Amino acid sequence: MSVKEVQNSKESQEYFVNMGPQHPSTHGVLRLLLTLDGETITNVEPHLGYIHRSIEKMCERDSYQQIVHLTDRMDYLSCHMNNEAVCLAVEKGLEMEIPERVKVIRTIISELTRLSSHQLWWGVMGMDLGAITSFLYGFRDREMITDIFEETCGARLTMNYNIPGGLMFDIPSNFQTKVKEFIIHFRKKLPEYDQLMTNNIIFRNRTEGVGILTKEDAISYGVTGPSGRASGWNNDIRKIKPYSAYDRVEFKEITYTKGDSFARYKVRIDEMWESMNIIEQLIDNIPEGNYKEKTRVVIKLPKTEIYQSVETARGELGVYINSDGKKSPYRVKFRSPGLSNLNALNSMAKGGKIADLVTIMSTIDLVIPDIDR
Amino acid sequence: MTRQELQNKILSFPIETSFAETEVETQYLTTDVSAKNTHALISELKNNSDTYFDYLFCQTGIDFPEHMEVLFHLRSTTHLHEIVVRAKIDDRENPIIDSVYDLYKTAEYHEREIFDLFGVKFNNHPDLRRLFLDDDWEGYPLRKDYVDEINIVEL
Amino acid sequence: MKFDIYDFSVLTSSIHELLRSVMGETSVMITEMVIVGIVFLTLFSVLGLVLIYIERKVCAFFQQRLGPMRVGFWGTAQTVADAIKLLLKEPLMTKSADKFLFNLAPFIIIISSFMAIAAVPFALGLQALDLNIGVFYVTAISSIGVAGILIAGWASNNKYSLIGAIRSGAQIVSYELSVGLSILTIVVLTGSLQFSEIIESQRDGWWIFRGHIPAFIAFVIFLIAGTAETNRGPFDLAEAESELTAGFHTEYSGMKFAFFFLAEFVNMFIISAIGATMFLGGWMPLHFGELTSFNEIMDFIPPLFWFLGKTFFIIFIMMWFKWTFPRLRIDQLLTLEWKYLLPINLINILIMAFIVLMGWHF
Amino acid sequence: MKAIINYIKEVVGGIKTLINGMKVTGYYISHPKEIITQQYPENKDTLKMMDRFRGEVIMPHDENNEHACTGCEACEIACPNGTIEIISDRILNEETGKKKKTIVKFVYHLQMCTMCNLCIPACPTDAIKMGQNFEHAVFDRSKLTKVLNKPESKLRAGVED
Repeated sequence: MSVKEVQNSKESQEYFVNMGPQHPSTHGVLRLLLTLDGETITNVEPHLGYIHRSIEKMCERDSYQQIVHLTDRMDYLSCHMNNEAVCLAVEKGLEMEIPERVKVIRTIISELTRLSSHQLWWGVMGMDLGAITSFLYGFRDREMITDIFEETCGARLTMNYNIPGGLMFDIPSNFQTKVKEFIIHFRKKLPEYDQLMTNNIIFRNRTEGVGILTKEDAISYGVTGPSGRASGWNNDIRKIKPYSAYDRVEFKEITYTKGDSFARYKVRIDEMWESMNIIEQLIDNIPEGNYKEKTRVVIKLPKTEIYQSVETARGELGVYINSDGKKSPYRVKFRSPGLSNLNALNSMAKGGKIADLVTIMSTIDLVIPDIDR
Repeated sequence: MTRQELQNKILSFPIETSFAETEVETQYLTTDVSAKNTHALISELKNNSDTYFDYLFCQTGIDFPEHMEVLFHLRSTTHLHEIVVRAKIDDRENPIIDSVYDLYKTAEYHEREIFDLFGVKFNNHPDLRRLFLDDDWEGYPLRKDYVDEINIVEL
Repeated sequence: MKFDIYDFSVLTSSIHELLRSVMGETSVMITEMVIVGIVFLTLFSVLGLVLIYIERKVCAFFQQRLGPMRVGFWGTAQTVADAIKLLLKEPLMTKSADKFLFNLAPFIIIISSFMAIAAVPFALGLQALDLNIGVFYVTAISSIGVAGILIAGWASNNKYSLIGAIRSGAQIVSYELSVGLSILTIVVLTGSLQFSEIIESQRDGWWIFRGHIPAFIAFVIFLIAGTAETNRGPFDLAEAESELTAGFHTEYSGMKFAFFFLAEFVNMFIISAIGATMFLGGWMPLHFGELTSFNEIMDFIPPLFWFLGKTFFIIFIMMWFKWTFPRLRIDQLLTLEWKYLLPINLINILIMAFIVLMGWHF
Repeated sequence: MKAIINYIKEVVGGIKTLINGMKVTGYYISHPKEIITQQYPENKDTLKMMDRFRGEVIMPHDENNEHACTGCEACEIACPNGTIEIISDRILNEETGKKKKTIVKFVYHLQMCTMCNLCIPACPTDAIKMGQNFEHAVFDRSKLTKVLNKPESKLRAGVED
């Protein structure tokens, strides 16, 4: 029954609980209006807009370099990939040829961002399920990556390291040694994640069979990224339409078929191993060359429509730019992975308990500014 | 299927569509169609076995000076080809188009967002409300003629 | 008895003689009760502060961090500062809360843990209440605490606290069963319910060693059910932060919240004290039958240290549970109790009774 | 009978995974050397930020109080958030006798700056740089509006935009 009917129907036993917008497990300002019947959930209705800054309106008055900076504030955990999406779109519009060095460095840092985002996800998922220690272990490993970012471009999270035509700085001299050090460290620590959480029987009971998402539903709801791949739908943009240096790296696209919370969890854990393989294949042979292509100070795209999608840690981020030749684009639309993943939340959480809703939400890994834009 | 086969396939459909000739080849094959028979074309594209566009990955609203547009970016997860369906809505004051929620469940939030920011009403949409802004917000922010002295900072 | 030198009853009877010489019969009893009350009040607050400090430090070291370091040397004054802060905080109450019940709930919980701590045998002669039905008394008293939680949840008129309270009601009621049954397996061995006699019977070896396998199973079940009884560890569904913000004590602040917080830690101390008394021989030093020289050395350590050492060992294990495992869901919690702990417990008692019958225990 | 066997197998398997998990935390409590906390205010003197760290925008002045900003407003245009505000004036230059646009005040609103580093490459004469200071907490908002060029500072000779 919709919210209105339940409110004025006398005999219904259901009552409403507001989960959010200020709530420990919504990771941001998302308000879920739960219709509860005792502990079981009959309807989940997300209310959005608490952090809506209308980035798309701002893009219509900004220059292209400034749009790249705006995407940092969308999915703040995969900043580099968001910037890369806009830069690739602008470079495609200008038909610019990008030096090989830039492509390889962009792919390495994208994979590092994916690793840091999955580490934070793992820590926060543990905290949501009650194992607070995993939060500290996740952040301890993530600290090494953010130090590398701080060394390369000066900012730890919202990096803005990409500019249309290449990179803002060249990588520092000790970049390769630091990344190798991190990989050696993390190859020892990742099995600890499994030991602490994955094989834990309490964790298994809490996640197996919870929040099933079939493959047809995943495609129809447009649930991309690790959450979609856990339902057996291989939607990895790095494989379908490789960009930057992904075509010269071989890596496995991890898909499971059960589509429950445990499958989504396992996809992300295995993806961390894959990201490390990718970095290891690229870190030793970064080609020489300049780190940015000369572009004009004021970039004017010709009158075209460009759509560029990129595989972020949460799914497919698409950038649609419709430019009419002026300094700033006529219309920019960001296809946010979070919006469609959230759309599928109701069908997964219906019938489960409140504790299941928390498990499902942490396995689809929502980042609210990415949804609200 | 290559673009040319796709184009011929669509022309063979009973629905009246047109293909804009642009000097430089656009990234995806773009079909222009009027608002009335958008739903028919998209359901045909989805159910037809050789095209089988079963994944709507982006639905965008654009506001042009004299007409509105709703773009549907469709991709087939099996044949891995893409297409853009451009639905033109001529009436800018009260734009109405059919919702594709019955074909793609992801359209629910995309359409609510377009309604919220552009004011395009969608028929038989399950629950058409504003997605981000409050329900009593007047005006549609992403329209070009939207004016708001407080929030919009002209650089 | 080598360790008579540490017998506290010498001290208590001398105070008794002193008071008798000064006052009449009834006033002696009253002053003694007041003295015992004051002693337990200070014990409560000191225990609360020490346990909270230990919990924060142990949790920090589990998570590779230092924990409170700034207030006082190595952060020792941190909990004192917290207590003062809670004293100064304004006790809020939601407008539509049920005022009388809202204020009554914390006191019920504190009273129930006060009455339970009275029966705990700290050392030889240092026991406020040595009833001959000691074990039965403690399990009965610890079930009053759940009434306080339910009243708190209902009275604060907040949906989250109501859900939290109902959850913890179901949890404590069902886990009392396993606590009682696992203690019962040891009572089968000792034959008496009186704490001092139970400790006495462990003179030449603790029950966990002499009762070998079934006693160890009972000890593991007691640990699991004990953590569930005090709403801690993987069973802290009542105040599950990630689901119900802070569960039944969401609306409480200031001194009332301090009562809830203190009661949780003292309950943990009581459960581990009972565990130490039943399974690890209370204040009885570690003896191995014939090795008299070894026994003499053990007797030099005063019984109070033996008791505190064992209790804090069990507290450390409970903290280890809390900081490693994720939380159970409410239905898994109940299936764990009714489908796993209870059957194992019943079979365990049967085996123990059979062993005692055949005399196979040491 | 089979049900009892996998009941026991399930219980023993479950306990084994629990103990496996406790081994991880047990390892970390028994190795206090691996504690990674940095006690921030106490380690302030040994703490050194990376040289590319973006703390705030600063304008370096050399020893005789000269800077390199010609007031060309390239950074103001490049900044997405309107953080930089340049107040310049046409002052008579003694040698050439012509009126020349020189900078009076380089107003920098720190509260609006998002440290995106777009202004630094935009400056033709490399007048501004990203500083390493990150302690920006102040009690009064007006302190966040800073003037980067020092009071009597002049443009360094030979710097042409």
